[in-house]
Amino acid sequence: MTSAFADRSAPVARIYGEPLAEMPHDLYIPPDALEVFLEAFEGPLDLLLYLIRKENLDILDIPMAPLTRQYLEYVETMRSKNLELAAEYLVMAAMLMEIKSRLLLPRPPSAEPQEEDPRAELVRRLLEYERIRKAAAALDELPQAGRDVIAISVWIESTAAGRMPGVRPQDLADAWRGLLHRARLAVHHRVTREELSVREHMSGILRALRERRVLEFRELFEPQRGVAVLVVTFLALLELARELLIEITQAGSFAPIYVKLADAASG
Amino acid sequence: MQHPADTKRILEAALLASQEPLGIAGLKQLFDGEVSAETLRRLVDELREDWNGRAVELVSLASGWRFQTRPELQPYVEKLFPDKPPRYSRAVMETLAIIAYRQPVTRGDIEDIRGVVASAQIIQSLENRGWIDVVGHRDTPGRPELLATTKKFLDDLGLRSLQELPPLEEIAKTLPLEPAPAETAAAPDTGTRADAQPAAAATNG
Amino acid sequence: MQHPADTKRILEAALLASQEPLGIAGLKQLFDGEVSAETLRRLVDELREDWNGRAVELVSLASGWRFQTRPELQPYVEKLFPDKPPRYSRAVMETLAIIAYRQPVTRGDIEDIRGVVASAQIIQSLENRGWIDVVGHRDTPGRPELLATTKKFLDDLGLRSLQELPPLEEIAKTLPLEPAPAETAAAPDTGTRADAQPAAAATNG
Repeated sequence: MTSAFADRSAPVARIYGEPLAEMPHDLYIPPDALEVFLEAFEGPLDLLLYLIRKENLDILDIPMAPLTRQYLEYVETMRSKNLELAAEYLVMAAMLMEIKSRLLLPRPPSAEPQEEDPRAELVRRLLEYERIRKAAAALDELPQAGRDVIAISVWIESTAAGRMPGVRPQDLADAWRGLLHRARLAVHHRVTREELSVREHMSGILRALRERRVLEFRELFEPQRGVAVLVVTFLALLELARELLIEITQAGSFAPIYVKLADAASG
Repeated sequence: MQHPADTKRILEAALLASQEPLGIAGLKQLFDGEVSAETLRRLVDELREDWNGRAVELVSLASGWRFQTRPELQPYVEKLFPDKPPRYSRAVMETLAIIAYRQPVTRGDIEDIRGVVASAQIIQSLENRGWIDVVGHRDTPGRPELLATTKKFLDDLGLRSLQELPPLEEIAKTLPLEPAPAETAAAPDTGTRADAQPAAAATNG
Repeated sequence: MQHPADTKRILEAALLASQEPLGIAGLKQLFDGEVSAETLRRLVDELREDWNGRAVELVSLASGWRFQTRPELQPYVEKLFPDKPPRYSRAVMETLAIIAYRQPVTRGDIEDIRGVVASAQIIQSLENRGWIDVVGHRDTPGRPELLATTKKFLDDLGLRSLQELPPLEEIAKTLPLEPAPAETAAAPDTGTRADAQPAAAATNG
């Protein structure tokens, strides 16, 4: 199992597909790569930890001057390239400079002997973040239900009186989509509502013909339902005829038009 | 993990883990096609034997094999899942979808679109439920029945008309399809794989 | 149907049928409370033994017992379910780790530890997954929500309690860059390290 976290500890970033093992010493990074570089970090603490590791610095006794310089160079480069830099990076820069300046101030010999190391808060935060970062990686390695292991849930066999499976319209659409995917067929057009309506009327006409066997053309139309329905009914008739499902006959000009099932003749 | 014993254990796990019936094509895919259909059939038969008389049984369905609880244990199991609705298999859903969207259709049409033999069982069960019926016969040799959805189907799905079904991409009408898809594979989108076994799907009736 | 053998068979069927872990209360319900908790525990233990060495195992989780595929089967799981959830990003996992190890925490706490603004989206997605929820409000201005992990989080990660989380590591004072990859690989078993910080694990009671 390789974790997303492992990427982080190996190359710092990839530039044009090539792994960037560490930041170039002259800090020249092509602008596109810089963005990738930034994305490799989860924030200023992550970047600081990287710099500390890279220089093999003692986290409990961080030499503030070199660390601050490196961090600022990085931030400056980002800014000079006009890359968007999260505000947190600038806040951290200010904090680093403040710590550095406090370390430079001469301490009064006796005033406050117990005064805390100005770096203490930073160190505490770095350690806490590092701990969480590792914990996150460890959590990610645990086998996860749904991802690494599957919860068994066998089909419950229903008794004869058992409930019937529920189906939602969306399930039908999903089933259809599944067919499409499986068949790898090119998607050309959609089954529009209009087309569905035609097919619905096709079924309806067939049902009517099954009962009556032969119908007069105009019996199939319901003018009171509006023009749209008339048109759809007509299209349904044409489609049925095209698919050889019905026969439309007319004895002579202006004679009644009859519609019958195509199989009614032989059956 | 490729001793016959391991293969059998993996088969067992896959069949237990899959909600849908798994057919030969799906099972072959599990082993990258490195286990023959005969071996798989033999192992599945062994598993059916192994599970004979136990809490769940391995049953053979139109689209493959599936573990299910034994009917006589159902009253107990039902206490725990009073409202676990049973679900139709993919084969049933696809058949229903084809009838709903492309009606009126014959069994031949369904077979052409699904790429596998249409199961009489599935059509029967949909008829029994009152969701589809025969609305006529196509005037071709054999005079196959034309199937369509009923009003009850619309009622049960809470629709006023077919037009309320979700609109969809169309399946090209030029049939037959070239690749008979991995019909029995469990996951909904396994069919997107180019390496699906063409012939295997139809073999487990 | 109330021989011990039958009881065990019913137990097995119910556990195999249930996707969610079943606890003692659920199992008792199976038998209308007529089988004692001790008997149920003993039978579940027997079942775990029976399944030893198979590709599916009966595991004990925060909310009860569940059958699931063994982690070694992961490559097969991938073939069976190609659209399984992807790995979470580092940002999500760090947020989750803070909530898991430092709970209950506010979004502000998460921001303090990570050093970046906590994304509402990340919290939302963990909530949607059912892994975290709001357990109260901190009595400070704005009354921020207190977040904690759920039982489902433990269940889904195969844990019985928060104590089973990988222990937090004591951090070496120098953080060498070199051995980083190895250290990530070793992460899951850090619990065996002598230098694991004892106090850290205890803080998440």
